[in-house]
Amino acid sequence: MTTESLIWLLPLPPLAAFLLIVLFTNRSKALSHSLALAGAGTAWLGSMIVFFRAVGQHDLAENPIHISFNWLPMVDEWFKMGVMIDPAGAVTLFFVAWTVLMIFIYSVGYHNFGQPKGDHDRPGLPPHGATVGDKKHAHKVPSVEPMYSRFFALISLFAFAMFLLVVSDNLLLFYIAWEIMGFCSYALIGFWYGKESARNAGVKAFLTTRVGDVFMLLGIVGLYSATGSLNFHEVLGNPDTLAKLAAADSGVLGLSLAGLLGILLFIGTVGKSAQFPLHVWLPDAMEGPTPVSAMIHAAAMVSAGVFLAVRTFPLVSAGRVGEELTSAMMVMAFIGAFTALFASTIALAQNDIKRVLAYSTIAQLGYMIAALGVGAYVAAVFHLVTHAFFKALLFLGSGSVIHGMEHGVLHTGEKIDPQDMYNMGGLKDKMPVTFWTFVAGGLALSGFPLVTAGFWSKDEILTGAFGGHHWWVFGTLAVSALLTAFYTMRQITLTFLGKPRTKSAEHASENKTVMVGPLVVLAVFAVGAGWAGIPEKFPLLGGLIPNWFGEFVGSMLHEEAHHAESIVPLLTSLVVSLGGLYLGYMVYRDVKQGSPDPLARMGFLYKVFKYKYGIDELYHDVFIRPAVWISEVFTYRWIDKGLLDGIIEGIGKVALTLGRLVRNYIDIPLWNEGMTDGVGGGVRRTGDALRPVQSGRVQMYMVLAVLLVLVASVLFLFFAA
Amino acid sequence: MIPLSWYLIFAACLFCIGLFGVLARKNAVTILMGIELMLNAVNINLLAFWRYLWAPKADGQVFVAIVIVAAAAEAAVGLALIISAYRRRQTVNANEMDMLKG
Amino acid sequence: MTGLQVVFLLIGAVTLASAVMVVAAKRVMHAALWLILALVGVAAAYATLEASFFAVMQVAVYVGAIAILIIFAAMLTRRSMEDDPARLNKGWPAALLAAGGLLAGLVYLFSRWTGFSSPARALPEGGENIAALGLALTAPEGFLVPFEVASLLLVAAMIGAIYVAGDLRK
Amino acid sequence: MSFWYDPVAFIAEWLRGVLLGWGMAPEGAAFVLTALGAAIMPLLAMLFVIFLIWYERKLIGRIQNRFGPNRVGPFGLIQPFADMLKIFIKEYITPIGADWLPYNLAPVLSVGGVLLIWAVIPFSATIMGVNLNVGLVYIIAAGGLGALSFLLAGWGSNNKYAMIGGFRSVAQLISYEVPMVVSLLMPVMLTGSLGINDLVKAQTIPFIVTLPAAAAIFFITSVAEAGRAPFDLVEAESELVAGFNVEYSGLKFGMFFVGEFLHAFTISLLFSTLFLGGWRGPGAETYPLLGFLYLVIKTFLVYFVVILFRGSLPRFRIDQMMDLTWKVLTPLALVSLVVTALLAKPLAGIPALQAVVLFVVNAILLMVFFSVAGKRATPKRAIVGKPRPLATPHHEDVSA
Repeated sequence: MTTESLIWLLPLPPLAAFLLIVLFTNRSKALSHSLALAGAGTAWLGSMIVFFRAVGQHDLAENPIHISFNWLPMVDEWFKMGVMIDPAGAVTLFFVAWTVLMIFIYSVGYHNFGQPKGDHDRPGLPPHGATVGDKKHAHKVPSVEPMYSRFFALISLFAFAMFLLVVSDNLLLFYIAWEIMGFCSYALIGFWYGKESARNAGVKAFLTTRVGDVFMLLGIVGLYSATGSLNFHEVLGNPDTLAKLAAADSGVLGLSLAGLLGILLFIGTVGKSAQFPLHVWLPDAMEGPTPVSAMIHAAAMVSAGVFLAVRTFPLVSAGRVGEELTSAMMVMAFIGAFTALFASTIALAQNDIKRVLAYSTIAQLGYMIAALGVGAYVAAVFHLVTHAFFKALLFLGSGSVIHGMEHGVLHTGEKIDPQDMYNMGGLKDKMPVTFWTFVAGGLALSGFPLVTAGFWSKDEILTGAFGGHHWWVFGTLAVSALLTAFYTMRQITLTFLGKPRTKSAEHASENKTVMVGPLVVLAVFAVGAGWAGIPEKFPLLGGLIPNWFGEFVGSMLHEEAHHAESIVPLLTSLVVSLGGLYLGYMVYRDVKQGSPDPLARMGFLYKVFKYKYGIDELYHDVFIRPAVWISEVFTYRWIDKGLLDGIIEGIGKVALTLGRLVRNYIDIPLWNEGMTDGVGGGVRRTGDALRPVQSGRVQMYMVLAVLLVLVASVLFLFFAA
Repeated sequence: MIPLSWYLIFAACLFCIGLFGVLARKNAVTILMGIELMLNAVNINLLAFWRYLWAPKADGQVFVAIVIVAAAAEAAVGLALIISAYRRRQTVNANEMDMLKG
Repeated sequence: MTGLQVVFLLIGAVTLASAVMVVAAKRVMHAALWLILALVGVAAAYATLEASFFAVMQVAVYVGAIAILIIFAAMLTRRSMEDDPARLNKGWPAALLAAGGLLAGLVYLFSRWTGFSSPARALPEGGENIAALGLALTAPEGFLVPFEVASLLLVAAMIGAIYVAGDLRK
Repeated sequence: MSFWYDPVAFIAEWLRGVLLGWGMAPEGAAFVLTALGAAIMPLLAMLFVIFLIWYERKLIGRIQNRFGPNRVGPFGLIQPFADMLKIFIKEYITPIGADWLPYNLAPVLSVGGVLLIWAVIPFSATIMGVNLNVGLVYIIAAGGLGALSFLLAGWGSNNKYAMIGGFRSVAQLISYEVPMVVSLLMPVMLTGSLGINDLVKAQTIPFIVTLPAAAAIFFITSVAEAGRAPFDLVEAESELVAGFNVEYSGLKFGMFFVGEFLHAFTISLLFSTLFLGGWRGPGAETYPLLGFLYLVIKTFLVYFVVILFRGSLPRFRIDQMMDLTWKVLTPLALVSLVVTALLAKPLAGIPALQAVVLFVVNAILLMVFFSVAGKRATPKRAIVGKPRPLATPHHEDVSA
């Protein structure tokens, strides 16, 4: 099969799985997950074939693998739809395929396939556990998810959307996939719709990202009207078009047209990738099942946002001269760097194991955005790939921890939150595989030198920021890297090291192979993926392994990025990562049960972090409360109830009085005896006369229609022409 | 060579005869026959325009093929409806099928 | 007047006459037979357009399938109309007016259009190119999507017809 | 050009010369020649039928262990003429309440629908009616007319048995048309043309070798299309008296009779054209008359098999007939179409390998379908109640 048609087919197996599960197999759990896994596996296989074929092609950046067909006739040409694989798309396809497959496999275990049905489980709520054994030796075990098939259907649709998005060759198809993904995230975050918090989180995610999507649609429309095409390669890969766009003035804030469109599209990224100020939905999205979190935070949704930023980078950087940043890049760099620092500080003070990871995701995405902002394109893509692997690993690892803890909770019957890190501790020996893979992921996240993938990508971002002399970006990112290492170590220490702080933690147990297996695979990538992109100028190691990634993805850029040679960023990343890890370990190594967080001594600042700068409350006060007030008080109580109902009731009262008068003095004596029968009869006669029009006879209607058309065309011909 | 206008007039006559059948016949089966005549008239037009203005490109013929497909689908569903209606109401008189309730 | 023109006039006269008989015939069965003749006449008209594929297809699809279907339906429902001698409904003068008006309008429009004079385009050696038609129907640059949608429509119509006529509720 | 080289072309040239010599315009001469050809072809077909009736009756007689016609003429060869004369002088009866137009149209259509097919069959490299580029579609279209004649006869006779026979026949024809058309797609796919002569020319290896599954499907379905035993449910005497033609008499009945024989012969002709290589054979390209001879021999061989079918197989029940087409033939046709399409394209460069591979795959499919699906197609009927004892003669008390 040719590569082009293979690319076409890539997104289809998950879609087929979705349709088949929804239509046919939703009664059978085993069939459902087999279908979903088969779909993901087929897509994975295809992706690998496409990836390696793409890698084997030398001039991929100039001549991407591309096929398109006529879709919509425009006035004198066609709007074309198609698929395309270029270097950035190829590497994205690679990590998406791997993480998606791993998450699918993991989900089978996470939703307790093969366990008995719960005692009082209902669809829409997480499983509560089932009692097994006879009356004497009854004990509780995890129970299978009641909406098992629904989960696999939705997540297959999600995977379909992600694959479609990666292979799409134009912004419209991209946008369609993007919106399908938005729907899936809504449905999956609110998967346990019996819980009010999950419902609200789903709605919040949907509405918040919608804000960004509206601006993105504006950007798409603007781009189409400016260039007449939405094809990535034709518009964004064409220096002439870009130069024209960069030279045109948009009339808004002194931005060039390219800059304005870039920023509009970037706002879509802000929504989808949860950048400040639209980041609020992402932490709440932890209400969904953990595989969903992994899907949203690693494989699909947020990566899609960054992928959009990567795709539109030529637009943002159009008109750039030398190291000077364009205004749009300044905006990106600022938002990215700010988000990185901002989210890292919040992550410091969270106790929910998944929530820490959520904020760390926001921070890492900020990293990528900042990297794009300072022009470190390759570094941003590289970090996108490595981050996808280690963050998927961390989420699945945390899910594994929670799953183990739930096992303990069911066993002991304690009423505690299995996600709170302060209820854990000492899980290292109970769950060794989870521990080691989690450590691998955690070290990658904090950028542990040399052996982890996170180090290489992060180091490259710092080098990019430093090399471009963007000191404030560099500084902010360095501080946030320090904080990252710190809270990562805090998490590892609180969760795995030390002594168990609750009984449940003592009875936690390691999960089945189907859950830990994907962890191991992802851990391999979390460590090894970095070696594909070691810069040539790195001391000692540089040049040992060729910088394959830099060459492959770097070929997308028209001018060569030049590295400033300096040891400073390397030293910085070494210091912040090791220092953060060390500090984290020292501060948290012996936290006792019930003791407050050691950071609480920071007082007000800790509270600010803990309550996330009050952004949620701010939004609640600024947006939601006024909206609720307008609808409930202003519209409903004042306008509807007060004004309109008042008028209507007033009219009613007047009418009642009038009517009584009329009835008593005019109606009864005059009309009732004299005219009623006449009027009634008249109405009846009129009705009789009009009734044939509504005969129900189709042919008469058609005769009338044809005659009317004739009359209309005669009028048109003789009077209009 | 036959002038293009002959085909168009021919098709227009056929269309109007079919239209009259659709509008005036009582029997639902005959109404369907009228529709077939109208579709055929359309096809004649399409083919004539293809032959005179578009040949040898196949684009015009594609429409004819699709109209034939639509006609087949229409006949199948229409006759199924007629038979179903006949089974319930014992009539195929279009004038008597004027109830919304089945 | 060339021979082909005479042939066309004959075909047209026969076709239109049988079309008139379709709408005028007293018995549905006879109307169906006249319909077949009209359809064959249309096929012959296609043949004069050098569209032999569609001429044959017309016979295969319309005469071989649709007309037989119609005859079947006419047979199955024959009892219904037997005691009602009138074949046209009460509104037939209005229908005649509508159809006649449409024809008059069309003829009037034709009389103002001058695009008739364009001569027929040249066909390649050996008549129409069926391979080109096939490619146009199945190539992604051509009409693949409408073609697939049409086939989907056929399947849906088939299933729908079975469901509607099959009385599955029993 | 000598007469023996290509007699048809020779005579045509000679006639054209004569006509032009009379001062006729070239187009007029061509028209007269075409009309002449169109008149001769049906005559030829009818003559064949007269011989066929004798051939078939002889063979059936042999199968049933008797002689068959042997009184009139040598070996009974004149017997069909005697029958013909008898049927000519019989009375035409039109039943009361019969619908005149369909009643009289039906027999004509039953013969005419079959004769139409003859127009596109290449009898040799140069002898053919029309070299239509959509000949195969034309054949299918002409087959559709046959269904019409049965339906009209059933309707027009104003007889409920005739009506049931007509319904049955149309149901059968439409059902069997599906696998037939699909099976014909396979040779078309290998040839790349819908023209019959192209199909013949493409058969360096006859399609029965490369596409045995298609050949088998086509053979079975075309026998069913012709309404021959074992698919002669239309005229199942025991159930329907004689089916759609029960009210016909005289020559009108004779036309149905001729139509059936002609149809059977035509399907043999089609089968040998489409799957046995038609007029192909050694020397057929240079001596077209030889090709005609080959075709006739092949056709008679196939017709022999058709008669063997008729003589040896019992009639299907109607549910078995429907099961056969929808549960066995149609799936087999679709599967083998897909498989052939997938296999033929990559091997198109190597004809020999392609032929071998296609033969093996098709044969396997054929066997699998007939052994597995064929056994399961018709559900076993539950036995309701005990079987009644057979009527045995009781000799003892006849008087009581």
